[in-house]
Parts: sequence; structure tokens; C-alpha cells
Amino acid sequence: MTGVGEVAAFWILATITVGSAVVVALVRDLVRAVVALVGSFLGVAGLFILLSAEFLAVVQVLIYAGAISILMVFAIALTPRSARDNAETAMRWLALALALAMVGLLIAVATVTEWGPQAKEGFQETASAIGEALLNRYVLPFEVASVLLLAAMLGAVVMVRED
Amino acid sequence: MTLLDSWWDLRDLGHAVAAFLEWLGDRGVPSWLPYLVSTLVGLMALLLWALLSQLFFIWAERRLLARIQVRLGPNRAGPFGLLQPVADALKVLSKEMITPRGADKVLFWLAPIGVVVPAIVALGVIPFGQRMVLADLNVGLLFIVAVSSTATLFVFLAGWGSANKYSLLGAMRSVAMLISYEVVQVLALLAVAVFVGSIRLGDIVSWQGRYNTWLIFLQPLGLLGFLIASSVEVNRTPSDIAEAESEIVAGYHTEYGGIRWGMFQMAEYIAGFVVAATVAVLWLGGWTLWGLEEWVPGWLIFLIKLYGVFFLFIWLRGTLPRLRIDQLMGFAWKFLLPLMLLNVLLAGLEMVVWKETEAPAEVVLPIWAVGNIAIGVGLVVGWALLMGHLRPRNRPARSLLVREVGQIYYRPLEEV
Amino acid sequence: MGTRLLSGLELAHRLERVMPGVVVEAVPEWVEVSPQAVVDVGRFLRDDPELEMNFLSCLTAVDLLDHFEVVYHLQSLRHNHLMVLKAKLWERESPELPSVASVWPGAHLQEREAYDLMGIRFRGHPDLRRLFLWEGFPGHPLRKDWLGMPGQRMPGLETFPGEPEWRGEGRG
Amino acid sequence: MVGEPLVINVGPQHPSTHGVFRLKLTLDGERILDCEMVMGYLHRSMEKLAEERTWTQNIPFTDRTDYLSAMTGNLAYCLAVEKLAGIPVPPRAHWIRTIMAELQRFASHCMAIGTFVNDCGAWHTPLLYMMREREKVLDLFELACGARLTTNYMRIGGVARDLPPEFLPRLRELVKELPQRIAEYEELLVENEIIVARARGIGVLSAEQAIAYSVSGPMLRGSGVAWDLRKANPYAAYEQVEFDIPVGVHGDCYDRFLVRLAEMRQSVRILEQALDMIPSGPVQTPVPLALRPPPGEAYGRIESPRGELGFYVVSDGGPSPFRFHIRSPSLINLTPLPEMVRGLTVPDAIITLGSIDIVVGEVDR
Repeated sequence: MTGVGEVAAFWILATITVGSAVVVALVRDLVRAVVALVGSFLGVAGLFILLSAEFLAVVQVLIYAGAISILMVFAIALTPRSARDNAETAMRWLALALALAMVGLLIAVATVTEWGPQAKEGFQETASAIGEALLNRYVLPFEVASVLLLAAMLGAVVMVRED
Repeated sequence: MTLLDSWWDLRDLGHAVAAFLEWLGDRGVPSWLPYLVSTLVGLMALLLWALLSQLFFIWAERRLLARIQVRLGPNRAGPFGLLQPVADALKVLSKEMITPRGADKVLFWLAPIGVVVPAIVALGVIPFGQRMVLADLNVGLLFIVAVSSTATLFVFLAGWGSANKYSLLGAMRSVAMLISYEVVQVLALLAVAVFVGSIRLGDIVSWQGRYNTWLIFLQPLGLLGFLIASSVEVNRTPSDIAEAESEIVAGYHTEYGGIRWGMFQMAEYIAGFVVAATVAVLWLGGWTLWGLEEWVPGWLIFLIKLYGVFFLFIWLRGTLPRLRIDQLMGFAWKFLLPLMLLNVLLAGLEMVVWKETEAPAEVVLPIWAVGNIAIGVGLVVGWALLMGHLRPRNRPARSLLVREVGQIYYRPLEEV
Repeated sequence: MGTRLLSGLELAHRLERVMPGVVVEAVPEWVEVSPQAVVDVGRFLRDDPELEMNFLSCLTAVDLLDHFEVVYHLQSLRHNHLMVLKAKLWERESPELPSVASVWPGAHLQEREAYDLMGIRFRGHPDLRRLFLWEGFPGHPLRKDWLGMPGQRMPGLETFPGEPEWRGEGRG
Repeated sequence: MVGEPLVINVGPQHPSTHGVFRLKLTLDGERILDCEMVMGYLHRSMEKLAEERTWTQNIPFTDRTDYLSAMTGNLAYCLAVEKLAGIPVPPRAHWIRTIMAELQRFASHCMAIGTFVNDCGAWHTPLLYMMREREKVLDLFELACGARLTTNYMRIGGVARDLPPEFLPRLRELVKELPQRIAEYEELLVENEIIVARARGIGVLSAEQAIAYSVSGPMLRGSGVAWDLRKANPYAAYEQVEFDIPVGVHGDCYDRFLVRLAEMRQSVRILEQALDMIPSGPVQTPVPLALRPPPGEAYGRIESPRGELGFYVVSDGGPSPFRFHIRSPSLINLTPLPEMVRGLTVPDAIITLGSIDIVVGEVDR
């Protein structure tokens, strides 16, 4: 993280991610909130690239910006009663308290861990490293996760069938 | 790599840019400047190429469709109607950009941008030549699919933002369709990655160059699945459900006028180029032509293949009727997905066998090619017969010819 | 061997036997029944095995200046014969008769058209609204006394252009 | 999971309602709950205008109701008036009328099938192939009577003018060429899996329903009822020609499409026989321009490409008809549409409307 380019890129991406996250919380219209959410997803993807984890960045774009945002939008469109806007709810204060607690936790973790130089040598291939790790050391969780996902999909199909 | 590697060697325009950057570097400019300049040059070249070929293809499509439909096509503006696309562009630019009253201003304005940007960004990864690629990421293939999947959300926003019943219907339909065909698309690309062993587009092209084979022979099923899935992603017949004129007027971009509508059209064409380029790189050997690329410029071969695939889309558009949305979805989940999974399994098996036996490529690849093509044809024809003709309900029929009046021949359709 | 036109007299005898007093007048070309019995006559004509008039070919309303006339052309697809059934309505202000839409659903739109253009109400019609003109349209255009035309002239030419007592303004 | 119903207008201004005709669809998601037809946008009240003109001056009206088959419109009106006034028609005129009616049927079915397949999504290609054939037929009409669309060719008592000498040779060439063209359509369209998948089992109308709703023409035959006025009540020269009536079996959009395609073949067969059997001689019995038929009424009807086209004319002895009613097949064929469309999706409703093949000029009159 030495060159001036990386530092500038980092700050830009950081502001994008946090900024759109704040927008998601504050904006009235839910669909606009989803658009801001996509903005923060892309910001996170940018941060991944900065950490030279390009495979994760591309998967982040594909999964989050591509599919999860659609999921959110469909959820909004198909819930009949949702008033389509971020109306004030009674849970406001509880949410604020929870948020503050979360911020406190993050700051604590950030200060405790020592951040030493990570990226010693330059840009090296991480996609194949992830692939090998998934299929060698972590093959069991990989298989269990896929079975879980399959079960979830079948469950969804069964739930929606009319007859 | 070749005898003539200096800048005037037109076989790969990348040499010229590299020579210019070296010259720039010696001038003692700050270290990041050449990097910035090469990006700008690459971007300009890509955009110029995309827009020019889009204009060309607007003309080519209208003329080709006309030839298919036994008519002439535009021939008034300029010789052979060549200025017609310019006229269209001027018309689109000069038309007023109306925003419907009930529309959600921000989303309505954002949607066309959100649809065009992914299509252009995906162009950056495509290798036109050995050194003619803007950014040869080692996740190139996945990058194309990921970026073009973000456009789906903005298509929905277009429908949702323009506060019009027809656009809403069109938006819901197109999103459901795009999602289900993305799965098929990724699986089709996966099979290619299994064969080549890497998803860097440069590696894929050099792999095909090294073994002097085209993956179309090794992966026919993958190509079939990818072509069908991408014709849905790009909203071209036989699946232009989103803007099915005969049903819901113009789908999600009904309310758009002027350059905003023009952007949707540009996005459709450039996404079409991206898909055609992917097919050209993955299945047709990119800029290699079994050694011919030593003499003929690599990027020329690549463009010929790209335009050939795009011509296939135009041909599809001119001839096939449109499937209903639920049939299209059924086709994706029940027919294409199992086929693609089988294809990935097949590719995996073949790679394992090849690695175990360490047999030389010249022996193994032809066997795989013949085997894959046979299995592919057998599967498609067998499945089509099973789903189609064997079921009496779907068999094309003829009407009875009767001589006398008064008889009733009605029989209710037996439910299958 | 074309479609045989059933004679009105024979039909009148057949109707008299089944429903006495329903036939008002019988002429070789058509048979006329009392308007209020149109539905029963229709059901009989459709269900009777020899006649089996299952196809209502055409339903027309005619304004004969002193009374309205609803003409039904009925066709049997199996026996290939055609008959003409008429019903006369004498009151001019609000002519009314029961709708045959229950016997032949094909009359649905034709009755709506007769109501819209001629002003004949069909009792029991599932959805009697104007078919072509908009709801607030004044009057029913096909009536002879609807003089919406310029010069308030009676429809129909009395004489030909070029004939001696032609009094048109040189038209034709 | 029933959301709130969405009412959309497949409005008067819509690419595939074949003219100014509106369908108000109440939708639950994609399924149609109810469909209401709103018409009258093209109502010119032909029946009122006809009472103002003489019997011969009314002939041009009959072109403009069903503007896709003007010849059959003329023929039906002239038959009705000839029956009313008892005017004989010379044999050559009978044959010319048969030739013209069958040519018009071929051209009209070209449009019907072309637009139906166009609604299925085949991007105008089949429509323009069939337009090529239709142009040849319209050229023949122009040769015979000077007009392509509103022909105004038939007169009471026969036909306006005799056929020009080069008409029959050109018709013979056309009749030789048409069978392969129809074979080409069958190969292009009937074998097409997507059209079978889109149209089979959609917009079903059973035989009983068809008869009850007094539907006629290809729609009635598509539902399996063998009924064709050219056979049941032969007029013009249909008695001396041999032809079959195509009949569907399942009464859905696909069968109606097949029936129309087969009818095109039968029309060509009739034309071949007519070419050999047409006699020479006068083409019109002289009828005074100031025709005053005896008081009375007549109901003349023929098999137009859309169904049973009838003219109920009442005469009070005056120079102009007392009552001039058009039995329009398109309007009556529309009656079962709400029934057929309930429960389908929007694209299916559009195809069902396309398969009924209405001409709004004839619906609204």
C-alpha cells in the first residue's frame, strides 16, 4: 500500500462503500435503497481488488451486485403491504443502540489486532489457491454447503407450488 | 515471439502502443503516467470500435432482415442506405427525453446508464490480439459474466421507475428470464474452463493455438447452451420477451425517448458484441487460425469470427417465432441446465482421463472431439424427441379434409 | 341441393300443436310469434329433434315506421334447413322483448347492437349496454325518425337524380 | 397468493389488435381473470348510409366493411339483391364470381396466417413471404377491375366488365406456382416446434360452444364442425366444382391456423377447375340504373374468408333499400372471446385474438 495511487484508490472506495451504506439507511424509497446497496457492494468489490483478491472481487460482483440485489428488489416488489418507503418504526431506538454496539465492537477489534505488512511480494494468483483450498482441505464444508443450498432450493419450490 | 516485433508490425496493434509507452518512459515521466496513457488509448480504441461496429451492424441487421424477408431494406439514405444508421443516430439524439409524470426521477435517469456501463466494461477484458487487450485479468471469463449480470438489476429499475403497467410486466418478465439463463451461461463457461485449466482469456486462446484445435469440436453442447442463454441475455429473438411488441408494447423501455432509448439500443448491441466475442474467443480460437495468424493480422481474424457469430443472432432474429415466458423458463431449468451439468461432468471426466494416461494431445483430442459431438447430438435429438414429437400433443398435424357438410369431428385435447 | 327454406305455414302448425296461441301470423316466407313468447319458441325450435335449429345465423331489428320488427334467421346444421322467425313490437317509445341470449349465446353481441342502434331493450340480457356508440349518445341512429342528418330530411330517396320530379340540390 | 388485480388495456392503439379494437384485461399476475371487449372506434353506420343511396350505389359500401376481402363483400350483397329482385345471372358471370371469390379467399388467408404467426413472434418474416403471394393476387384484381383493395367489381345481375384477354393466362401461371408456395409455408410454419408449442391447446372452443355462439368460417371448422356455405348452400358456380372442406379436431389456435392453410390449397384447386370450365358469353344481365325491386325482404349469404357473411335487405318498392343489415362474421366470431381467454396469459390472449382473424371494419361497420 505504498504508491500514491493505491492510497487514493483506497480512500475513494472506502467513501463509496460507507457513503452508500449510509444512504441505504437514510433514503425514503426502498428501491433507491437497493440501488445504494449495490453501490456499497461494488465498493467492497473494489476493496477486494486492492487486496489483490481479484477472484473474490469478481465473485462479489457476480453474487451480490448481480443476484442478491435482484432478490431484494423482488422481495420489495412482491410484498403487498410494504409501504415502499422507510417509514419511521417503533424499533428505531433499538436499531440505533444495536448499531452503536456494533461500531464499538469493530473499533475494539481494529485497535487490538496488529496490522503488520501483509502483501510482501507483488500480485500473485489467488484464484487457483482458493480452488485448491476448497477442494482439498475444506472439501467437507464445501459439500455440506452445496447440499444445504440444494435443500433450500427444493424447500422454496415446494412452498410455492399451488397444488 | 515473431520476427517482426517492432512497432510497424500491424499484425498486433499492441506493439505500436507498447513502443509508444517505452518511448514515453525514456522521457523520464512519472512512473504511473504510461500506465494511465495506455488505459486511455485502450479505452478510446475500444469505444471507437464498439460504436463504429454498432452503427455498421444497425445497417447490416436491417439489410439482412430485409433479405430474409424478401424485401430491400433501407436504401434511400446514402449509397445502399449506408447513411441510414447515421440518420437513426441523429434522430435518436434529437428526440426529446420525456420523463413520465409518475416516474421515479432518480431510477428513471439511472437505469439506462446502469444498462450500458456493464456492457462497455465487459469489452475491456476481450483479447483482440496477443497484446491487444485492455486488461488481461486472470479471472477474465468470470469478469465478463459478473459484470453483465449487474445489468439485470438496472433493467428492472427501468421497468419499475417508469411507472407504467406495461413496463412493470416487461421488467418482471425480463429479470426472471435473465436470472435463470445466467445459471446456464456460467455452467457453459465452466466446462470450457475445466478443459483449458484457466479462466484467463489469453490462456484459453493460447491453449487452442498450442493444440491447434477449436473448442467448438470439444465442447459442442457448451456452445449450444451458451448461444441460447446469451440470446436470452441480450434480449434477441427467439426470446425478446422483454420487449415483445405484439404483447406488451415495448417492455421496460416503453417510456424512454431520445438518447435514453438510444442507450438501451446501444447496450443491446454492445452486449451482443461481448457475447459474440466470448463465443469467438472461447469456442472459435480467438485470434488464432491454425498458424495463419503469422501472416494475417490476428485482430482481423478475431473480428471476422465475432461478426460471423453476430450474424447468427441476426439470422435467428429473422426466422424464429417467440417463446412464451413460462415455456422459456421451463426450457432453461428442465432442458438446458441438466444438459450443461452433464457437459461439465463430461469435461471433468475427460480431463481426468487425459491427465492419468498422459497420452499425447494428438491422440486424445480427436477422440474427445468425436465422442463429445456424438454425445451432444444424441442428447439433443433424443431429448427433443422425448419432449416434443413423441408426445402426441406436440406433434405437428394436418387438418382433416371432408367432403360432406353437417358432421362434427370435435375431440377435446387429451391432457398430457 | 342447397339450404331448404322451411315454409312459415308448416312451422305455424307445428308451433300451434305445441304452444297454442303463440303464432300471430304465418306467411310462406316467415312465421310471426308474439314477442313475449320468443324465448319459449326459441327453446322449442332448438331442442325439437326434427327441426334442431341450433345455429342462430342472424338477428336484425327493423324500424317499419309504425312498429318495430325483430327478425331471427335460424339454421339447422344437421338438417341443413333455414327458417325466419319474426316478432313485432308496437310501442315506439320503449320497445321491449325477452332476450334469446339464454337459448343461443351467439345473440349476445347482436342484441346489444340492436339495442344500441335501434333502441330495443332485451329483458334478461346478461350485459345490455351500447355496443358501438358511447353511453351518453342522444337517441338511436338507425330509427327512421332519428333526423340527426343535416337538413333534417327523412332518410331514403323519393326519386332518382335525373328523373323529372327530382328535387335534390343537384346531388347525384 | 392472489395480489390485487391489475387492469391493463390492450388498447385501441396496439400493434396486434388488427385495427382499432380494445381489450380490457383484468390480470392476476400474468393470468387473465376477465376480458371485456370495447369496440365502435371505426363505426361509420354503413346501415344508415345505405338507406340514403340507390341499390347500385350501395355496392362500394360492401368493399369497405371487410376491406381485406372486398370481392366476397360485393358478391354477398349482389346475391341478396338478385334474390330480392329475381334477377338471373349469366353462367360466365357465375364462374368469374367464383374465380374472384377464391382469389380473394387466398389473399385474405395470406394476411390472416401472416398476422397470426406475427403475433406468435415470428418477426414479420412469414407475413412478408405471404405478402409476396398476396401482391400477385392483387395485381390480378387490378388487371380485372382497376382496383387492388376496394374492387367494386360486381354488379347486380353479374359483373361490371368482362375479364381482359390476358387475365386467364396470368391466372393459369399463378395457379401453377401457388402449390409449391403453400408447401413452403407448411414446411416453414406447420413443422415449427415453437409455433406448435405456442398455439396448441390455447384458446380452445368446443364444437357445442362454437355452434351455440353462432361462430362461423375457419373458426367453426377449426372446432370440428364441418359446415361450409359453399357446400351447404352452393351459390355462383360452386355446385360444379369439386373441393373439400378442411376441418380441425381440437378447436384451438393451432387448428384454426391449419384450417386456413388447408383452405388456401382448396382455393387453388377450385381455381384450377374454374380455369378449364369457364364458358364464354355475356357477363351481366341488363339492369336499369333506377332499379326498384318489388316490396319484400331477402337474406343472401356466402362463405367469406372470415365466415358467414350475410346481407338482410328489405325493400319498400323505393329506389333505395328500406333496411340494409350486414351479418358480419368478425363481430359474431368475437362473442366467445371472453370465454376462450379466461385463465390464459396475455401473450396467449393476443394469439387467440389473432387466430379469430377479425377485420375491425367489419366488426364496427
